[in-house]
Amino acid sequence: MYINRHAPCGTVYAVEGLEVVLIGAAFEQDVCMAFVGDGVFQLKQDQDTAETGMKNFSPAYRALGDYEVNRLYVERESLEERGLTEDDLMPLTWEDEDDDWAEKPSIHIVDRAQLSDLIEEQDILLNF
Amino acid sequence: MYINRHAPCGTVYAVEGLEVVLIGAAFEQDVCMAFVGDGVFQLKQDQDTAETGMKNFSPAYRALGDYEVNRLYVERESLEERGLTEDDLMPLTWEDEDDDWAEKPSIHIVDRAQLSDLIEEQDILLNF
Amino acid sequence: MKFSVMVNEGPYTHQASDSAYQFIRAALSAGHEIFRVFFYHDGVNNGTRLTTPPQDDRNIVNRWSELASEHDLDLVVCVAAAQRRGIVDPDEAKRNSKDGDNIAPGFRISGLGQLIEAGIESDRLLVFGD
Amino acid sequence: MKFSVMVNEGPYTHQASDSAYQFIRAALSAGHEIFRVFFYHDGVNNGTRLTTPPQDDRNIVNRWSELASEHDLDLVVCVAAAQRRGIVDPDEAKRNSKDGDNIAPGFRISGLGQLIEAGIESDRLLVFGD
Amino acid sequence: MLHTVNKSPFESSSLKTCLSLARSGSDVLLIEDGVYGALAKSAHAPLVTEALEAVRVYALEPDLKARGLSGDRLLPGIEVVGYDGFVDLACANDKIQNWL
Amino acid sequence: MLHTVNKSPFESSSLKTCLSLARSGSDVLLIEDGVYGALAKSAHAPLVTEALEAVRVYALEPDLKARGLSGDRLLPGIEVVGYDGFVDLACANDKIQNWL
Repeated sequence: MYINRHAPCGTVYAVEGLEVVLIGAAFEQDVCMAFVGDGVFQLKQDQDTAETGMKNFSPAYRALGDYEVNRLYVERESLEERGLTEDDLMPLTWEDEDDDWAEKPSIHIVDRAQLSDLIEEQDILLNF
Repeated sequence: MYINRHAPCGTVYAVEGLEVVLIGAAFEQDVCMAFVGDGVFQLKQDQDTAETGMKNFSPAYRALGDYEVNRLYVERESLEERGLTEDDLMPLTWEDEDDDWAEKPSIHIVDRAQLSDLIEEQDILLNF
Repeated sequence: MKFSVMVNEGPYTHQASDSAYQFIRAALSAGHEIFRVFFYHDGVNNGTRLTTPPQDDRNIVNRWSELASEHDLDLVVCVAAAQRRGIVDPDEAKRNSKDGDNIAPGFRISGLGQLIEAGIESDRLLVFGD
Repeated sequence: MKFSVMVNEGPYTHQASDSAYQFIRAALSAGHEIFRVFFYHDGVNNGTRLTTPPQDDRNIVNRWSELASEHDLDLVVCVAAAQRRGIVDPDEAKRNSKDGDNIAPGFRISGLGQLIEAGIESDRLLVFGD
Repeated sequence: MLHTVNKSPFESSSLKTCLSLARSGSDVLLIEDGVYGALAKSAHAPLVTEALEAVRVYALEPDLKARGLSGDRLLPGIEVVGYDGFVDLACANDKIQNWL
Repeated sequence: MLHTVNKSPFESSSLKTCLSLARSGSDVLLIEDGVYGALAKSAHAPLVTEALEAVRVYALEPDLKARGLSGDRLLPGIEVVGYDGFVDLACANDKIQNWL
């Protein structure tokens, strides 16, 4: 599980973390991601970096589904503390080949207790 | 005025900030320092970095008096929030040549409102 | 108005270098003068010519070099911070017996006195960092 | 026990590199194996031979090189992170048309797959960073 | 006096320290991850709302856009400026404190 | 499970996030600036005291000494370990989460 706790643009941690996730998925590891604290801002819709001169890497999250990274857990308490709701997040989806390629949501809002359980189930944890 | 807000060992900001202060003093600028937030930890007594393998630069604060940097303002609220008192700080002093080289304390504990006034009086502010 | 700018974080790692660049461009557009850009802490890493960022991303180091050449900017890398982090020009390489250097065009290595001077000589000193 | 360690911050700037070094020394002393040390984010800056720290301070880069040679450690610098930050070995220099390299002895540049492999092959993966 | 804050109030104490030390009448400009401090309905909104009675608070538009934050998500009373506005603020104030 | 925290609780939310997500029975090791979280009488002491009912909290001695913090300044119940103890904790726990 990759635990994402950094906001997207101020530092490189989110971008370079995403690069690890995409490479890790190619190793056919069973990969999931958690978004906690300012990490939830990574999934905010409508990011447009043009006027900062920086590269906009937020579209890369849409590629996660194609790499079979389709369990993105977002902590409810972190969203609420920031005044955000699920509607503020990018609508990320994946296609389930076992269900006639039905398009399914990748984002799962979980509360703190559920996230705590999920963390405990993992073999390897990496924090970006 | 140099405003010091970083703890001493975890990052290089405190060390490299002190290097600027010592160089700045050589330019005969009227220099003072403020210690706010985790910056107050920079002045903690008895720092011993031997077992970390890092260099102990805390003795360098004792040299400040020789460079005529003798106004070190420490925010009272920051000390209290951290459970520290003035007795926890290094006893830094300077010798007043206009007063028969009397040894005088360099550290002045000020409250938030006083610090706010001091900041407003400065021409140049640098934050480390 | 005469500005100086201090950059305390390396390229890509932190937005500070981008923010400083955009601020300086805006200040120059408005007709202001940039007395000096001083790179301290990890900011010295803006001055290496050995970076190769992804092709679809901005090239931060080249961008500084080009801005310096267009507007005759003084880009100063702090020598003490540079020594800790491995940024060297030909002089420094010789002095410290290094077999090469990595300084980018338009940057020069000098001491902290250049920062103090910038603070004294400029109307405003802005700091971008972490 | 087989450990791998990830280092995400540059030398001197952050204690992470020191902590990782001390942990690895303690693990080796206790008879454990270090499968790999992977340098990511600003951690790649541990791998430049161009640093010249103050004489009374530790030499972090040399310390890594010496530990690697004593214990046959595999020190891997991530290529993508290294390209953004200007850490290059002779191969990378050639591939990206650079006029020199700066990699320190004992370090090698490779891909993120080496980190994933370290996670799979090791009993424990520890991360030191900011 | 101009204060800049570049860190998220959820992960750093910079904004709180700045607002506790900034005098009445100061300008406070939020840049980089500091713009998250401008969010309405966030846990820090009351702190900033209270500060708005004594200081002017600005947020840098390019940094807001980069993070997907549009003007209607911001606390009322916060002014949005571009880099040109940042330069103007730096000129209009004779002193600058960057809370890093 | 072993959790490490390396940031000051006064400047970062890492310790709070760690303690809110660590399950009962976990080990939490404070290193680097994280050792400031071990201070008695600090504003964060109640948070850590409460956590001590559910998790074991350790602080790295070399990092305490580097910061001038001796054992008598720490919250009762916090165990002080060296790097050898850090290695033992990493062995004794089958999983590690480093809250950076």
